[in-house]
Amino acid sequence: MLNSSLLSLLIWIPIIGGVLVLMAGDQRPVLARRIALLVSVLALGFSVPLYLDFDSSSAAMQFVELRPWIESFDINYHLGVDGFAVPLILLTTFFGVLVVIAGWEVIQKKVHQYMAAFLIMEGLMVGVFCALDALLFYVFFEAMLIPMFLVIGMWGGPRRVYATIKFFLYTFLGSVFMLVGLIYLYIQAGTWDIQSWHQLPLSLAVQKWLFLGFLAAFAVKIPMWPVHTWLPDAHVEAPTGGSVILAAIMLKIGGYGFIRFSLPIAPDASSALDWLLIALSLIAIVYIGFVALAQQDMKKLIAYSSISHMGFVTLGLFIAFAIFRDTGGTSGAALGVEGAMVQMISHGFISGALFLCVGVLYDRVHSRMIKDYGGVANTMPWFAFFAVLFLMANAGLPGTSGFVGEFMVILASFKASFWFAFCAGLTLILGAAYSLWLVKRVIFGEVANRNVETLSDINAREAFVLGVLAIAVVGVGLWPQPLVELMHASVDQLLSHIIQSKVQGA
Amino acid sequence: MDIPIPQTVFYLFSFIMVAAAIMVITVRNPVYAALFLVLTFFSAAAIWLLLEAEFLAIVLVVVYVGAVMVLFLFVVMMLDINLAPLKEGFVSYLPVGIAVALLMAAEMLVVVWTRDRFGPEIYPVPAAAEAGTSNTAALGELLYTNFLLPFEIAGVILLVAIVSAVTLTLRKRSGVRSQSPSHQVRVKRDERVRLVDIASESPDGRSD
Amino acid sequence: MTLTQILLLIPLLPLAGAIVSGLGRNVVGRNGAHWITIFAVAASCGLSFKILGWHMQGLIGVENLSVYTWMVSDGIKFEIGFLVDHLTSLMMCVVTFVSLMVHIYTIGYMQDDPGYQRFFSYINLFTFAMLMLVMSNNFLQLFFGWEAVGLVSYLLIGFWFKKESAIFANLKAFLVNRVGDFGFLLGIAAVVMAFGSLDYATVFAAAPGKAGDTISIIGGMDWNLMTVICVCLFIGAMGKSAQAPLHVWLPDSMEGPTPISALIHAATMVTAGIFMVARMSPLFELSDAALSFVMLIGAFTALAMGMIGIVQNDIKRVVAYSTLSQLGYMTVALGVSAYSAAIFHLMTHAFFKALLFLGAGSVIIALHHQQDMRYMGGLRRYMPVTWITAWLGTLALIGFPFFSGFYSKDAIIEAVHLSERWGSGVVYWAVVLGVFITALYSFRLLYLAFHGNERFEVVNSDEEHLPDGQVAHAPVESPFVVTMPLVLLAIPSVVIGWYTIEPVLFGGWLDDSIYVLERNDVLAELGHHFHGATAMALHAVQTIPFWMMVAGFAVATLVYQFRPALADMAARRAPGIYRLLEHKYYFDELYQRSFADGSLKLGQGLWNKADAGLIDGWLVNGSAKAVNWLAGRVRRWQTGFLYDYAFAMIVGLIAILGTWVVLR
Amino acid sequence: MLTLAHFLTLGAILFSLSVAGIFLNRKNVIILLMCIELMLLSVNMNFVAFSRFLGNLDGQVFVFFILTVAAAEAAIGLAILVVLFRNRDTINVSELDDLKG
Repeated sequence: MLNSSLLSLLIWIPIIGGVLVLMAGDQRPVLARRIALLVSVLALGFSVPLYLDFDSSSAAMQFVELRPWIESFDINYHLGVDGFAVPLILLTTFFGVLVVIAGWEVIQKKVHQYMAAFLIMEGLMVGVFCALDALLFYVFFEAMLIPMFLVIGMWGGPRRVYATIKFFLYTFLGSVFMLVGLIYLYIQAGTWDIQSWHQLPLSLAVQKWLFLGFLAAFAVKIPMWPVHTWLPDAHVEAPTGGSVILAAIMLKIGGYGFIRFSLPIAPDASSALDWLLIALSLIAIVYIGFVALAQQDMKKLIAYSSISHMGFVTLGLFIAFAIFRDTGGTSGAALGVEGAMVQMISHGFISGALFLCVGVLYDRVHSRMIKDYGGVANTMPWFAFFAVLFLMANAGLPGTSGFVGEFMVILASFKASFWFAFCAGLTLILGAAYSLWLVKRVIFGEVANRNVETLSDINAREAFVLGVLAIAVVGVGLWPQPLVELMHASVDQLLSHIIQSKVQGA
Repeated sequence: MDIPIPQTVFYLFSFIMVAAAIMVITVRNPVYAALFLVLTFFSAAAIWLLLEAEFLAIVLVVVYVGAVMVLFLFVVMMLDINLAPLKEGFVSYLPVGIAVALLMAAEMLVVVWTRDRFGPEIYPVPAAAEAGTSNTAALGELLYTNFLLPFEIAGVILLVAIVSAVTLTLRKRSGVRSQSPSHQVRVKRDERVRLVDIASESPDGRSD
Repeated sequence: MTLTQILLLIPLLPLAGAIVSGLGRNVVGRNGAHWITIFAVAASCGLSFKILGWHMQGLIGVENLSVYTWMVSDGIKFEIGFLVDHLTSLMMCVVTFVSLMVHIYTIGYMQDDPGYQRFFSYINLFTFAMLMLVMSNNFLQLFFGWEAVGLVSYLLIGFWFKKESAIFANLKAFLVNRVGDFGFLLGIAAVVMAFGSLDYATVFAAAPGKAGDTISIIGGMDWNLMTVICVCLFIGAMGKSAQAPLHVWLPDSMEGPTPISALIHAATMVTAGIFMVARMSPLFELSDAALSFVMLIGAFTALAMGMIGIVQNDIKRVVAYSTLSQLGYMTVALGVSAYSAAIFHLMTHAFFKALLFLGAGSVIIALHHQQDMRYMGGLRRYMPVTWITAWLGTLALIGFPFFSGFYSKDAIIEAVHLSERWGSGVVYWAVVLGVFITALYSFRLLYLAFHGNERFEVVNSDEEHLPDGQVAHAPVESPFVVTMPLVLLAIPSVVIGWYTIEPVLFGGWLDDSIYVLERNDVLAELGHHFHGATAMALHAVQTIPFWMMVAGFAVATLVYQFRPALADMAARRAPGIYRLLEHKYYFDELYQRSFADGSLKLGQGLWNKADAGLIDGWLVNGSAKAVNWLAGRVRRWQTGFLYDYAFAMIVGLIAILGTWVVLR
Repeated sequence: MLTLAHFLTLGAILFSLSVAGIFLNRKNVIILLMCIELMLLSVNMNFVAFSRFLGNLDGQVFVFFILTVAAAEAAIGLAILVVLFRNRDTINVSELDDLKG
């Protein structure tokens, strides 16, 4: 009974909870916070059976719910999860709790609206990950933008209007192209069911157009070079919680979209255009690595490093095709795809944690500029401990989750070409350079100014949030098996699907 | 020679209608224009009778001529409009107006008359309705069955129109004294009576 | 306890110590911290010796144990586990023993430091990481240990994080190491590609079958797979073991506290590269090209870095360049397939170089953190224990017969002499000349620090920061916790070579870990001439290296003991060479300008020009501007007059109708 | 014989006349409103004619609704006109350009 509507619960508990929080009103911030915490913990609690009861040996969709929604257009309320969605949903509910705690006393203005926006966003994001009906997916995909738009626009920094509009237009423009593709597929297939689309034979030319349409949406979301410039601006202006959700979960939707749509629907086009994606990924990894080095603003630096790290996700996904061509088999390709998934989860933890760290400093000093800091370790030793840990994870230190995904993707890309691995491996140097240079300038050194001198170390609430994330980062780094195990079957199924051409039947 | 009555009626009223319409758009005074419009509607009603739309013909006369056009006249007469500037440029627009109208009419007539789109072969002239059939009853039956919901909505639209017309034209005059019963009822004791402390006077006339 | 549990305890005890003393530093206090960590290291040292003992008694053989499955992906099983053979147990003992000595020494060295607990936590953590590295049975765990020691090294070099030079040095160390790790990771990726496994045993077993395989890297050109793998792996070793041109971080790392210079930057971590190559001998043996490359790099490092040591004035930096040079020797040994000799030298070097560093540290404490040798001199009167142990360490370093360094270095030089590898002729002369240089800088250090006149002034003041050349109090011998490790390290520095050369080099002790092709086996050939350690030492008098060493000693004595002016004169006579050496061949300047500043400029350029300029300015904001401009044009049609709108509507209507009429 | 085309022609002429009226009286809102009424009438004419010739009463129902909406429109339009005149003292369209871009 519970499992048959578990996904709906995961979607609607936060959304309804968000509405409840909204009803608490502006005058009762404490109540709003408590309800928000309760709701997010409840959602996290419901995601536990999702993990426990998920059968990782099967690649089939599980916890499926299917109800008609708009019958005249065959649109269904169709939910289900596989090995790709489950880790991302767990990540979402996990961060749902963390952002509520992270914004506990930091947000003083319109608390109920802030908390409600995050809860509703959480529900919508879970919806994106479990929608099996393309239009349902699209609705969640777009609806998600609204709370984020409000969060940046209302609690953001001084240039928030520019940032929100850029964020919105960029992502919206991309997804409009996707919508065209979705409608085309509906007309061709006569259904909105994503899984039926996977089986739909299409000619190469059509596949290419569809692929480019999806690419427009997901490349912006992930984001890939050169459509990445919204991300640094959005991060810089967003409040801490907004940055955390944006980096930890929203970017993953792009990667998830590639897995759910681009690869299985247009495998031949993916194969034909993989050079483009691999090239863009490598550019992202190397070029953005250099750009991150030049940043003066901590949030921008982390935002750029996110772009660079997300390059590994796309590289891991599309390296599979190069491996097929070179070796004729799937050996090594699974490493790349699973590496991409691990990288997504790990990047969620790490970038979320890093934005929280910047938030901790920002709450105290109200500056994100690197030059305003220096010698923070003198006054905030515990903070320094966490910050160095997360930045080391960002630099891909083995034993932290940041290493696992990069390692897998580099191993896989070596299968395809020495030079792919070479370029991807450069992140080892660049990532360390920008992360540790940041450590040097912010954490280490003499106390730089009065602000730093009067800093107080993190309080119990901040320590809890960072501590939980630290455990996650180190845990995945030391034992990624439980995470990787979840997706074996789904990855194998995806690979055996995309290695076959869909052109013949068209 | 047998005079075909329908044709005669049709051409007669068509002529009146077109002539009246021309007058509507050309006369200077809006009052005349409104009156010519009334004439146009009358003629149209006559032609609709020819088309066996008796109910609508009557409605047209009652609603339009009786209500809407009167409303027009009221407004025209109520407003003290300086007509001179409104007719400026009438002559200069005339050629363009005629050209556009002719072009449009030509296009529509081409559509109507070419390729026999609406000829009697495709749309044969229907037989006259049997005696005793009621157009009104038939229409009513349709309206209250198939078109019940739209009919309700039409009612709502009219209601909204009434409300909006009233609210638009309603105005608060300043400086007019009036009673507000609700306000009077809600008054509280403290607002009605004001207690003022006044120092008591001592017998010698000095306050302490 | 099963063997696995014992083996698990060995690295996990220091890890637990690190966590307790680091995260609970306010709970355990200063004494608690050093007791906990020293107990942890002592216990794992005891267990390590126990394992070594079992190996010597033959109770256990090559133990390959899996602890847990880290991950399974794509059919490749990534496991964490231990491979315990003779090489491992030897390394475990060296690591834990030196670490224990350094722990004890630290009590004295760091006693006034506010970061006392943190320091103990770090060195305990380091011990854990290093043990994970040497005990690993697979490439993944090796890489974990590899990076983890790099992390701790980073933290320890920057231990005094308020010092600008320290945090510059630790950043530099980490980044240069990362360049090496980059190669290492590519090597590991190549191994996975070729063998589909990261397990040593699997890979080594399959390696001979892949000896002839090729890989295409630059269009059409086929490279020998083994050469690519080995060169990539060796690039990792170059970073960690500070081989030129990736050596630049090691001298700067002397910014860290002296105990870690001894532990990490002399005895253990920097030898990880040597250990790794020795461990990978089944792969390296398959590629002559890679071995030649290793040998040449090692020879260049051994000679060139030693020469820099001659002109340095900072006592720790002299020892650091000496370390570089000695690491070069070890690398040369690897290059000529004398892996056992490399490991042997690694072991002896660990003891005597740790001793020298700790001795230097003792001097530095005595002079209140004065490290410049120009302000030392005559210290032998004040600190006899340090002086004597420093002499013993120096004699071991220069390879004086019967001392440990003699056996290991002489074995390397002879192995090079016998080798037939391409380039070994040149390398032989380089390493022989290296002996002269080693003796020269080592005795220079001894003379400048302990002999001659005092070049400092005792002012008896309480000032914190005195100008160079003044000390607040007369130097005194360091406390017992400092001198005890010196003595304990001096003993193996002297005797261990004589005692162990036979089993390690010629007795087949390492045969279960190291694989040498018959045609490359120079040590076996050397073994034919070996008639016992004593005979070897006596025979030395007839060899070139011995006389090179004597020459170095003579020159040093002449210049630094009797005619100090000669040194200045030499510097004036050859200003070019002097400046080249003083600037360390301009490596730092080159790297700073090209890589550090270059990438920063590149980053700024890409950001400002490409990202902000082209993408954001041109494409994103440009399209916004275009829309704005277009709207500015179009808005003029929006006159606001009703009749214009009506006109537009009607024209549109006519147009649509007209189109329909024309088309139908 | 009166065919459908006759009625459609009448509607077309009426429509064209009202278009011309909009052109000629572009400044007088009242006459503009009247022209719109004329236009609706011409459309209604077509509806009624089609209804008759197709033998389907739906067309007449539609006319019924159009009449309703037209009445509402006229009422609101005139109300707006009154307010406009009250506020601006004119109904001259050429003075009303607040929508100018």
